[in-house]
Amino acid sequence: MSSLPIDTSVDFAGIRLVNPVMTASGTFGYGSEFIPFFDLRRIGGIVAKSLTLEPRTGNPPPRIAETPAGMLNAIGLENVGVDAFVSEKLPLLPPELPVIASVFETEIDRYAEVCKRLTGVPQVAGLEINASCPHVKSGGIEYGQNPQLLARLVSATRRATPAPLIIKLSPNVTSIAEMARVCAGEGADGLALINTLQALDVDLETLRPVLRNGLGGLSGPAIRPVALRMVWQAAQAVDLPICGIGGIGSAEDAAKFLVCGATAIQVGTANYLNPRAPVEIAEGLAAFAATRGLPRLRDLVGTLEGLGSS
Amino acid sequence: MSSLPIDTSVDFAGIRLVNPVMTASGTFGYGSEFIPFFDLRRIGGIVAKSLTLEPRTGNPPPRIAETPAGMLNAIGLENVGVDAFVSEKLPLLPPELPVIASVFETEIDRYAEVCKRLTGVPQVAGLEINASCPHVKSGGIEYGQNPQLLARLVSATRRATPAPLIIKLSPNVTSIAEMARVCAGEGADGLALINTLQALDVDLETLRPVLRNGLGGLSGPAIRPVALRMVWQAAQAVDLPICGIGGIGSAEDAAKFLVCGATAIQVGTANYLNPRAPVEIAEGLAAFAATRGLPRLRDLVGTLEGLGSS
Amino acid sequence: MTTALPIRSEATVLENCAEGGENVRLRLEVEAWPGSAPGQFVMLSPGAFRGTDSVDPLLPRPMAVYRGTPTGHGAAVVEVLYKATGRGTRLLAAARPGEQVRLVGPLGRGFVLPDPGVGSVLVGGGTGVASLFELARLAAERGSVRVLLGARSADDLMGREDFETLDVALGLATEDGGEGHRGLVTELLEPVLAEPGELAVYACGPTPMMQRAAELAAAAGRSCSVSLENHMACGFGVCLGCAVPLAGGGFDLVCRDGPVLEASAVAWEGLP
Amino acid sequence: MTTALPIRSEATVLENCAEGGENVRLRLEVEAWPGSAPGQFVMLSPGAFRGTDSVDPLLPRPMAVYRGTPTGHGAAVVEVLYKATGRGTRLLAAARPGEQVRLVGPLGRGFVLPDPGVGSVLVGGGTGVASLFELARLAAERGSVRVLLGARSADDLMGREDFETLDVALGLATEDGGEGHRGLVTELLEPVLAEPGELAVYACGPTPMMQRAAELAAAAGRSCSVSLENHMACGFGVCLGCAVPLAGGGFDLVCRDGPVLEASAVAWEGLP
Ligand SMILES: Cc1cc2nc3c(=O)[nH]c(=O)nc-3n(C[C@H](O)[C@H](O)[C@H](O)COP(=O)(O)OP(=O)(O)OC[C@H]3O[C@@H](n4cnc5c(N)ncnc54)[C@H](O)[C@@H]3O)c2cc1C
Ligand SMILES: Cc1cc2nc3c(=O)[nH]c(=O)nc-3n(C[C@H](O)[C@H](O)[C@H](O)COP(=O)(O)OP(=O)(O)OC[C@H]3O[C@@H](n4cnc5c(N)ncnc54)[C@H](O)[C@@H]3O)c2cc1C
Ligand SMILES: Cc1cc2nc3c(=O)[nH]c(=O)nc-3n(C[C@H](O)[C@H](O)[C@H](O)COP(=O)(O)O)c2cc1C
Ligand SMILES: Cc1cc2nc3c(=O)[nH]c(=O)nc-3n(C[C@H](O)[C@H](O)[C@H](O)COP(=O)(O)O)c2cc1C
Ligand code: FES
Ligand code: FES
Repeated sequence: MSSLPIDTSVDFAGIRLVNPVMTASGTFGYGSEFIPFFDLRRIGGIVAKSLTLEPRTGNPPPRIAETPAGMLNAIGLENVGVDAFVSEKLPLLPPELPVIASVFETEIDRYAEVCKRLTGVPQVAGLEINASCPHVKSGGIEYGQNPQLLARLVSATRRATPAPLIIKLSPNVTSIAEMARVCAGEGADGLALINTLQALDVDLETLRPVLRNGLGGLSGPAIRPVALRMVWQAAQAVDLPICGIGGIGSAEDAAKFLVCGATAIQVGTANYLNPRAPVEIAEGLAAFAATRGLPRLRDLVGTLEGLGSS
Repeated sequence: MSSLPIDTSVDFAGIRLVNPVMTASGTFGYGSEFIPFFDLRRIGGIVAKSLTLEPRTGNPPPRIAETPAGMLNAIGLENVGVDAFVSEKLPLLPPELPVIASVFETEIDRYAEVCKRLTGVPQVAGLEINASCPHVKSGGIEYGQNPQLLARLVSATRRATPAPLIIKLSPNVTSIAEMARVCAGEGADGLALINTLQALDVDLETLRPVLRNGLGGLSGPAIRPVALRMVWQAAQAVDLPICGIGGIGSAEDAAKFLVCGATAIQVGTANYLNPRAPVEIAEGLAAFAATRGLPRLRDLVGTLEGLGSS
Repeated sequence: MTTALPIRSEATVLENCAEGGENVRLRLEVEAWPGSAPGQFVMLSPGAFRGTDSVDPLLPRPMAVYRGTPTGHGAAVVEVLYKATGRGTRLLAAARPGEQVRLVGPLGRGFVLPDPGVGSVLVGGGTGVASLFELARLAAERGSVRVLLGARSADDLMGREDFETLDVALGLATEDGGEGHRGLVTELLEPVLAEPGELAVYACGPTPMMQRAAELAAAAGRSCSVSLENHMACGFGVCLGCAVPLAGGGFDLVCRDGPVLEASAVAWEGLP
Repeated sequence: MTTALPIRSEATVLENCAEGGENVRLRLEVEAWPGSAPGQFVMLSPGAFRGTDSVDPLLPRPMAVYRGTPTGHGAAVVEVLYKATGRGTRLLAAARPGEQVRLVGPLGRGFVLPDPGVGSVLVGGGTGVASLFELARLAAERGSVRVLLGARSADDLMGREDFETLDVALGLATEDGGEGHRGLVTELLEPVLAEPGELAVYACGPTPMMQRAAELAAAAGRSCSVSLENHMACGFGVCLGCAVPLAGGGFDLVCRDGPVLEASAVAWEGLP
């Protein structure tokens, strides 16, 4: 789309990406499902479905529902387990592709154990800790909703692995800045945000939640303005590199996250509507930089003006 | 739409409404602007634009922007002031119409003073305290984001007026249940929720926020699943009557809020798209009750099944 | 069964015409269409057209490939029969010739054809009929085929004229008796199942209909292939949204492991 | 100026045809239309049609009433000229005859007509031309009228043929020189302002154009009425979204106090 040679590469938490476009955990399977749709090496990297120590089965259906410009999900912990991921799923991916493994557990020591098993696996470029898991002993509050719990989670996973450690934050909090600072204080290498907003929809025929699980997570374009706000607040609060997530469906959407301070971004729900979305966004970002006369796409990061820090 | 005589009336925080449909503060002007569109007496009541002690001017433009299935706004405190409201705006409304005055200030003693001035005014059926105002001394955090600040606000306004006192909660919190309990503990008569979600969008041409103010509030259908979740959580947490707000555009949307535990609802952003929305929703709710064979619409309130309290 | 890899394509609407009732026949021109097996489906994005990038409704809608007709140079006309009832399908029904609709497919595992020489019976109800046309055509090359179609009223019966052009025996049932047998289509199935000899049984339609067909087949000592529906976000196994509980515990994904499953494998009481 | 109360109506599309460039002419049949004053506008909801209750794009779009023609029994044909560029207007451009579009109006305060005997000059640029047609027609009943229309290219010029049917002197300017004066339309205004005698000056178009027209008018000792644009959610004074800063401090609402304001009252540097 342009003749200017644009440098689209970024360094995110010590991981070199050919461009800032990654895919969000739970929306990209284990990656190989997208091989029919595009050459995965044309995007920065992928984040696989969150992994637990053992293979897990998920919630009974319905697990998803459509909402205005968004969707609700409550999949449960369903995944193949960390060992099958390493032995069966990773080998299906192009070796050059940076793969970030997402970790999701109910107990902190189990989180740490999954991290250990992923450490040193050649293709695993980094670990993303999904802090939106409910902590059963605290009455179902998410790890990412309580600063003390989050600090313990980050510190335990930090001790478990020298790999680039990215903490994926829950948006269901009063102060995302506080949570970002907790992660920085405990030695995280980067942040990813946002996960889904806790939400509910009702089936008026049955007078029950539309999802069998009851509550679910809201994703998609509807949440993008909330995600942009939180990314900007987190970027103001800490020096860690940030991966922006939430309702990204176009290169313009992605560029807005960069402007708000994200070094990289993840494409989530948009993968369902358009399995070529990540590569189209990567191409669109390069074209965007060319149009603006930016030789390096990363020069866009954190360029937002006119908003005092808060 | 039906021959069954449906009793649509509800008692909300001691205020009798002919039906549960009210209008949300800031989306219905001072009410009289809607007289060309429908007979205001056909809805339960209205909540006027939030009032301050003195007349106030608002933020410079742009003040609003469209987002996926929603909109952002940062109007500022613009309003005619409490005295002009009482002397100039209230007399334009039909005397039978229950009017709830919304109160919005920067300092707690000013909140209390506005409440005092509204107390005893014949047409003021109740007061709604907008707790989404930033508390300047606490670094811009909203009253409704901090349990101690909120407790002081509720207790001060409670002492200032014997009128039905409704606290309008901010959704930008980790635990809406905790905030609801604070209000119940300080003697509030009812809750209204949700106010807008704090959000941001970026203009890629200028690399500035789309709103001149920077951050704004997200409203409209996009936020409805978050609002339903919070209404249900608040209803589980306290015995206070709840007025549900957030993205309501149809009778079905309104019915979902009732099912989740709201006694009444407020129509907000939908008024802009369709100034007859409130009366159409009121009619639709009656038809809905008739179709379900419910002689009293209020029997729908809190009928959600299949979701354990949390 | 084909193992063609799915594509994402901006398909061009050739025709989008009302049939009886709320039924609509959509004909799409798709470049580089890899072909599909009977019972496979596509995901169609209703919001991705009309000259605007609207994101409401957001999710693509799963639709069976009713018929795929190659037109040369790898392109094909992909035909879909659907009922315009909800927000997405009503928007889809507003697409005019020349407009584009995003398509992802072919997806899922379709029907396994009967062994050569074996006859088959296909039971279709409502929009489920759309999954059966290609199966009927191909099964007729293997053995004698009976197709039993049901709907609420004659108006709702989908694709009937097309089935009449095939070499199959057609039985019709409508709940209001406006056409064929008055009652449920499964009432036509029972006597067929009682006939002696090998018989492949296929069903696609509303869940209660499929469940009943499966019960009748089991009572007659026969297995039954059903094509299930479920809410879907992706259609190719990555959102894990379309899980269907299995009789032996755990879940299959309708989009990846199905939509065609062996009826006895399904935990019917756990379906949404 | 009319004080007709606004209505909300589901208007029926009679015609929605491409004019030059991205310009579209929409003719709506509106029941119980109360009539409008020149310069008033309506809010049109692009999402409220196409057989679906889509909420994206969400907000109604403000559009000037280009012309309103009573058709008897209180009904009227309301005509709108618009440019299909963004998400909402592109969706609007997809509406076909027979479909419905939600309309709220007439809204705002329009132009004050010149006193009888007083001539006027109307300067229109881009889509701003649409606000001027009714004004030109009525002003021509009061005195001699000059209409100066500008656009980027000849293709973009809106409503030119209609203005030619009026008893007005028409001057054209295009930036690429494809039609009339090559350059900005305000360059045509300057000599007119220098003529002696009373003259009512009106401008509607892009903000820099209106600001320039106002400067030229002020330099010639004349006042100038401008019709402003601003982002709007409601159009009738309840969202407070469309505030425009005033030279004397504070804000007016474009939808309620305008869209027509006296140019000298506006704090131009504070416009978005
Ligand atoms: C494999 C498969 C093949 C199908 N083939 C056809 C076909 O050929 N013709 C046809 O008319 N229909 C078919 N369906 C059903 C069709 O997908 C739904 O009718 C359609 O998704 C409903 O969308 P809506 O916009 O009308 O409803 P809405 O109520 O707006 O839908 C809201 C959400 O629920 C989902 N949904 C609602 N009903 C169903 C359903 N029955 N199945 C799956 N998702 C649903 C929608 O996809 C959407 O995500 C098929 C479904 C599946 C799973
Ligand atoms: C009083 C008034 C009368 C108008 N009359 C006409 C007319 O007769 N013909 C015509 O073509 N245009 C007219 N406009 C401008 C027209 O409203 C915008 O071009 C239109 O809203 C843009 O919508 P979109 O979907 O194309 O753009 P999008 O980019 O999708 O719009 C996004 C949001 O910004 C708003 N917006 C974007 N540009 C403008 C603008 N210039 N003015 C106001 N809001 C804007 C939209 O309403 C929407 O809320 C008028 C504007 C006003 C205020
Ligand atoms: C169906 C579904 C499943 C998801 N599963 C996971 C998961 O396993 N781990 C995780 O960290 N996030 C998960 N997410 C959250 C996404 O990674 C992402 O944070 C969120 O959807 C917001 O981005 P989006 O709006 O682009 O989808 C899931 C989201 C969806 C829609
Ligand atoms: C333009 C605008 C102005 C608002 N002003 C106020 C206000 O003054 N006081 C208040 O309590 N809420 C205000 N709100 C919030 C609404 O009352 C409501 O809580 C919120 O918009 C969510 O409801 P909705 O999605 O139906 O709009 C405003 C909302 C909008 C969109
Ligand atoms: S629809 Fe996404 S996994 Fe089946
Ligand atoms: S557009 Fe709402 S006040 Fe002007």
